[in-house]
Amino acid sequence: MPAMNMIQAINSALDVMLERDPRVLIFGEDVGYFGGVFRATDGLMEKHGAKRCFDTPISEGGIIATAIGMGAYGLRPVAEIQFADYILPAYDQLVSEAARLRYRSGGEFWSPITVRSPYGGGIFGGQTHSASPEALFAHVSGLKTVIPSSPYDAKGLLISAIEDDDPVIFLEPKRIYNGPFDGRQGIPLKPWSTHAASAVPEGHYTVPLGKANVVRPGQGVTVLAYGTMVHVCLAAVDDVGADAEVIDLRSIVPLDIDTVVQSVRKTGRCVIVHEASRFSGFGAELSALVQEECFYHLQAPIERVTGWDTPYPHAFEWDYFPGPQRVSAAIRRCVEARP
Amino acid sequence: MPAMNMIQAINSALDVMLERDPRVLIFGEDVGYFGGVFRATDGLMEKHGAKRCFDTPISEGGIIATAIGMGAYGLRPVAEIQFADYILPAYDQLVSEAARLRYRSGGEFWSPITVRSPYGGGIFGGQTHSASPEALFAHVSGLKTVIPSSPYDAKGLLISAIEDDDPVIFLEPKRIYNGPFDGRQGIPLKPWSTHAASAVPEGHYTVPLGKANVVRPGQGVTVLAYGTMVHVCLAAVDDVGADAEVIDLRSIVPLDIDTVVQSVRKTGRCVIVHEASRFSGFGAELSALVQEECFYHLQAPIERVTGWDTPYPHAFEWDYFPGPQRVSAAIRRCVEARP
Amino acid sequence: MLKNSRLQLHIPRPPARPGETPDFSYVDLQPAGACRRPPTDEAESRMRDLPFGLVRVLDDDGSAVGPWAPELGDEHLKRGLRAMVLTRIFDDRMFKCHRQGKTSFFMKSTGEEALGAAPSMVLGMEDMCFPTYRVVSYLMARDYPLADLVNQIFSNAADPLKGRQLPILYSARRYGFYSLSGNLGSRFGHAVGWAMASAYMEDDKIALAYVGEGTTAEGDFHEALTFASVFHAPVILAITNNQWAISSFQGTAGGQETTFAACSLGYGIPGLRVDGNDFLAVHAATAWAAERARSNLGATLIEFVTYRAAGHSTSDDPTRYRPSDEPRHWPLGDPIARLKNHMIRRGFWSEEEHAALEAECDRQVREAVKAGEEIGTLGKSKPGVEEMFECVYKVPDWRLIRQRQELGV
Amino acid sequence: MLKNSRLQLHIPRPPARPGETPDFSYVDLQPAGACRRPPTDEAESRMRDLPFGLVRVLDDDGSAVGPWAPELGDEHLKRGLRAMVLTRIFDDRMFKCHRQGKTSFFMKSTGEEALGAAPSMVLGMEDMCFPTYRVVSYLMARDYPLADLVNQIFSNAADPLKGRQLPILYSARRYGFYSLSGNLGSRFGHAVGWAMASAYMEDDKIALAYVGEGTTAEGDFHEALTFASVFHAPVILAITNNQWAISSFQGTAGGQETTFAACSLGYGIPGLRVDGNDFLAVHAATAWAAERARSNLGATLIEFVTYRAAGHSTSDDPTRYRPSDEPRHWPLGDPIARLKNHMIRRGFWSEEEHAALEAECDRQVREAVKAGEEIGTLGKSKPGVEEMFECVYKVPDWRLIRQRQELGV
Ligand SMILES: Cc1ncc(C[n+]2csc(CCOP(=O)(O)OP(=O)(O)O)c2C)c(N)n1
Ligand SMILES: Cc1ncc(C[n+]2csc(CCOP(=O)(O)OP(=O)(O)O)c2C)c(N)n1
Ligand SMILES: [Mg+2]
Ligand SMILES: [Mg+2]
Repeated sequence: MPAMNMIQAINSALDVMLERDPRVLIFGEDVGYFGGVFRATDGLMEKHGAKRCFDTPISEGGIIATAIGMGAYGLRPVAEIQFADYILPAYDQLVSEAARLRYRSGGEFWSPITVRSPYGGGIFGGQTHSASPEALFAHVSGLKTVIPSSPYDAKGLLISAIEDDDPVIFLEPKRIYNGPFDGRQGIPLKPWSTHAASAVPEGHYTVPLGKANVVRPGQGVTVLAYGTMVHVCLAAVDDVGADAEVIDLRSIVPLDIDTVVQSVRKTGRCVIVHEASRFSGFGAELSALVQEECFYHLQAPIERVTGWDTPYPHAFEWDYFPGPQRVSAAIRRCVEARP
Repeated sequence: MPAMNMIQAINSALDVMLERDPRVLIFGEDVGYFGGVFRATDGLMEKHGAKRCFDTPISEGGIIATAIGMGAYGLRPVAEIQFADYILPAYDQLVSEAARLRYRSGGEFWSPITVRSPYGGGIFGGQTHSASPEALFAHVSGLKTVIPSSPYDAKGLLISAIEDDDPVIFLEPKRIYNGPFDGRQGIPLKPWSTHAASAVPEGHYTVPLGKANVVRPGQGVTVLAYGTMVHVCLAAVDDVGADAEVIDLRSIVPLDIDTVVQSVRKTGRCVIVHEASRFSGFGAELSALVQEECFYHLQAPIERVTGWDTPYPHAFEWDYFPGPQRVSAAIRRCVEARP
Repeated sequence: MLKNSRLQLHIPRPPARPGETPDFSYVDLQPAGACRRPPTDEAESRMRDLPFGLVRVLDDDGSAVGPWAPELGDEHLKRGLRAMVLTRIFDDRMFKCHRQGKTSFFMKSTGEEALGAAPSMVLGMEDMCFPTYRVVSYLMARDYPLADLVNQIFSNAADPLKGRQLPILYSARRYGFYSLSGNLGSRFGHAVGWAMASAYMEDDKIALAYVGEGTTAEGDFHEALTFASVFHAPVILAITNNQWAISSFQGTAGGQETTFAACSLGYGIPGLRVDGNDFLAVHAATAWAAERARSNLGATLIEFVTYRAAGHSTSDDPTRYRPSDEPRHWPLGDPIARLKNHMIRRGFWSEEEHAALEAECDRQVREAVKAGEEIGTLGKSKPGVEEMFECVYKVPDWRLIRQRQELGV
Repeated sequence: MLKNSRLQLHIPRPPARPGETPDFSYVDLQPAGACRRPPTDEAESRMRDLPFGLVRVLDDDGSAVGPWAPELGDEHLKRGLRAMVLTRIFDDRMFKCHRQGKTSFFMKSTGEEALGAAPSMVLGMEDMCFPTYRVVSYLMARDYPLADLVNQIFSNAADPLKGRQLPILYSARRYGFYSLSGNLGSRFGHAVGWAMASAYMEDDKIALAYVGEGTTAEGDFHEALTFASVFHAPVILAITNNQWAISSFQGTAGGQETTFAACSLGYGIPGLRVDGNDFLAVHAATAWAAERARSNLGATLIEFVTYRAAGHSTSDDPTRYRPSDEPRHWPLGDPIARLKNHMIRRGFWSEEEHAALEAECDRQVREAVKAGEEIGTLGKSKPGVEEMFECVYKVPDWRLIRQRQELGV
């Protein structure tokens, strides 16, 4: 099986779907001839033709509106938004239209669209190339939100998203496009090829939406994360030497509540980690849910380790980032807390 | 002191500020000659002239962009968005521009704008006239979000919002424009004049942003709410006969954490109520915070009573609404839970 | 060299408010027949006068004149007239139902009945209309069951949209009628995407989208036009300029600066300005644009000049912001009266037949309302509450299942 | 009657990709001096030809010809030339600094230096420019301290924006230069609001906003123009059509369908199409629009036709998507060379003086970079980490105070 990095895995998923299903087409800013600013669509226009993979005007609202109309026709459009920060001009289209079309039309029309977008910080992109907007989608009934943490998952989840008949926001942690970043500053990135999850089948396969992945089993504390933070958490757990169970949520809507609850009922402790800012972030929902479902099992306060409640600050991205040190400290606090 | 309903109180706040400060001006769809579809700006154009209060094109993005530009010039624009559902086309302007202008410009420019909008359900407005989007603003660093529950607060908070040098989203619970609705179906609405908080001074006064209001002191359980739900909670508490402390948050950013924590540490129990759908709603943040700050005081799981995770359903609005019955049941469960 | 050190903020003002004399001199009229009709494959650069003209066919005497006069058979016109009459009677009846508390909301299209009816007869059942809330005449021209409209408006147990949607925000896929929403303008781009999909699949279906003149100010309008232009989408983009957007006159959207049809010029798309109260002109303009779309010549923008003769909705009282006699001064008349006169003049219609048509439409509407009332009006009957939890996703997730259980439905 | 039962999706294609021969025949050129210059108070309806013309002043020989030729003194032109030369040298130097790891990001404006420099000299210090990331020449023409630019680009301890902002997204209020952001287009409407505020206060300040031709597709563009039109905002709205938007050619934004200046026609706003590589034409067009704005005649839309001679940014390699020799084929030349030739021709400039100017600019840039390096480059020096928590609000709330404590800064 070929070793792929995350970009290659995403490219492969798109390639496979273009090949299999004539209703699949791909568009977005610079995705055609150029192959995307992160190269996720590299070669697809050349291979499948300009009608299957093309550049659009710079108009995120227009891109999503076009995708919704195509979806209503019966196609399965995959739209790329160049950076997750730039989904916001299309937010109304996603919330008021894509998410509600099936509901309001009594099931006559629906929106089988996939919106791919690189998200998160770590490339010194400043406040407009570093957004982690997942909470803004999680609150919207009718949307699904998926976040892979490895090449294998990225391909399998993306194929599931494209085949799904509901609108899926597919957020790609750009920080780990090239390798499983553990959050340590100044340490050279390990390439994906050194990681098991870079073994990606060439053909079609799926990873189901709504099924979390227990990436590290443990008994002492449950750590919930997704995307880049999965790797940071693994590193932090190593550092602390805790008997932690690390769960990669993979999709936040639908959320795999059973896996989460089962784990926390077992460990009695829970640390939640994300890069987005804290206040009203997705960690809040996880914390509330865990508290509701596991109250009588909890032996320590649930901890949230997150970005600060500021815009994303260019020069301070390492200070903003909830790196292994902060995660370790939280795990330690959580494990050591005595009721 | 004149008895005012909430619309009159809001109108009075705008009138007072137009009178006091030549930099204040008001605009939005149908707010000029007509005085707004809910009459909040009634008479203001006639009294203060068309340059102080005027109609705009139907373009929420344009309205907020214009307001931001005016704010950068030195004015204090107050924009009305006709329904909170229609803020979304301007969401990018609020998140990427208004919220970050001060931060990114090193304090050279800022956005002293106020965005008023009627929100919430209860008028059979269906899915596009009933939104409760507060969580979408709470997550955005740089925005403030204020929600009054009475005429007195509405006027005092709105004046504070207009005088504030940061962007404030001012959500008006349209269900209680005319009276303090307790959530019971089929019972005639009591007018505000029967309520103490309808005594509204004619002139200038403020209610500070970030200071919650303990509307009913109690020892047995803390109930957190804002807007319409404050009244529903009071009714539910009466029904249950619980010794509940009901806190009207008034503003969710800034949040009065001290009042909340002090109360829950005292009661050991907490019920959170809002009309917005549950998943990743603002109740999640409240639950997470209370859990973090009061873990060792909690004697029962924190409860959330909210709208369901569906779009707002026209014919089912009474089934969707977290009315006194559902709130009562939660309070009862919470009070009766034994560790 | 003009200079003025004191700037002044310009706030547009309508010609007349309540108590003032209505004044429609601002509407740039042209005699019927005066506007030229280029071939459909004419280059846009040679049609830049059209957005400033006015396509009119019916003259003051009810004759069809000029190059745009379509050749339409008697039966076709009778069907068109019927759709318009039915729409008007239905609107009046449902408005009354609202006043009687039978529904939460309603909107009339009085005076604008030609805008849905004529295009509906130009397009096929496989084409797709992306409507506004004011073109129910599109469905009327296709014999959509009145009972389904009534049940949707009453949100009763037989509501085809399962009680989830505000009255009149219909969806009727089998009739080529896309799901409506209360958000203005946000479906304009869906029409473009849908049309692009048809072209992508090498099908022959085209799309038609409507937007109010007030709504042209939304960014969605521009984005849709941009995509339509760049990808030559086979779509007809129609602006219904009925002079009002709730209480805001058309100048609030820029109507005092140029015509709405002139928007087309920024996209290199042909633009027509059309008498929207002239069934034949609406028909001809739509047919012209449809031929362009079907011939791979791309999009056309049409401004229909019309007048919202009634209030904005059941929540509105137009006498608060415009002269109460303004509707009577509208210079382009009433679309039903004008088509009727034309048909009488052509000799295949009469006052008697018209009265009979009205009576027949009235009977049908009464029957449909009665049937709807028997099922139940707002609050008296509704779909099963479990419908609240359906169709959020194709398959509900645990949240919806649990919440449904919690509610016990 | 054209009919085609099989629709085809049209995907626009640039004239040349790598390996193909550059072809700029699509650029509709007109000889210098050919475009008429109406008085500034001419009605828009009598200027509808202008968006399809091309305002040019400098002819191939370097003479200033035609009605748009401005009367500018020698010193004025020397200042303009200096701003452009300084910009180019600064750009080249900072690009190198990026390659040396001294900053995270940079963007050049090579070939577009006239677009900021000339308007900057037309407008006053009290007017406000709402820039794109490609008009640093606006600041250069106002002697903004180079050191402040460098420190911002290095995000070092002296960064005036406190390390919070991506390099080159400057803010310089005292120089009439509004805060930049990475989001395309979202400040276009701020300019309109700012200009409306000036009119509201009966001040005399006007605004100028830039947007790339690619960015015209955003809804914000349309919304800004709509407000500018309806409220007669004293604003100049400029489109910099540099033929490319990263890898997407201008046809991706509609440039194969009509001119970008033609957008003005949909709003009843005068529209000019201007040779953007001609300092005198840019100056004259801006002055014409500024006079309109100051005279309460409202907004003007200007398309500057230019060419992005360098890559999009430090993250870009343009040879991947356009012929590597394309820049050499651009028919409108280089703005610095053209102004220099004109000045030499007019007799108050020489190759020697030009070389001296370049050397002087180079020296200044080197000094500024050196000073910045002494403070520190990216990662070597930064503002105090507490700055991360400042300016989120005017006064931080408990969350920021606690989080700052948690981080221990
Ligand atoms: C995005 C959005 N903004 C505002 C509204 C409130 N609203 C409903 S109808 C209307 C006026 C629309 O006017 P126009 O587009 O001219 O259509 P008309 O009603 O005249 O047919 C407004 C402002 C809305 N429904 N959606
Ligand atoms: C809202 C938004 N969408 C997408 C981007 C990514 N992006 C940055 S620059 C650029 C191209 C802009 O092209 P143009 O407007 O022509 O300006 P130019 O770079 O040519 O000066 C794109 C797509 C962005 N910054 N903001
Ligand atoms: Mg209208
Ligand atoms: Mg460009």
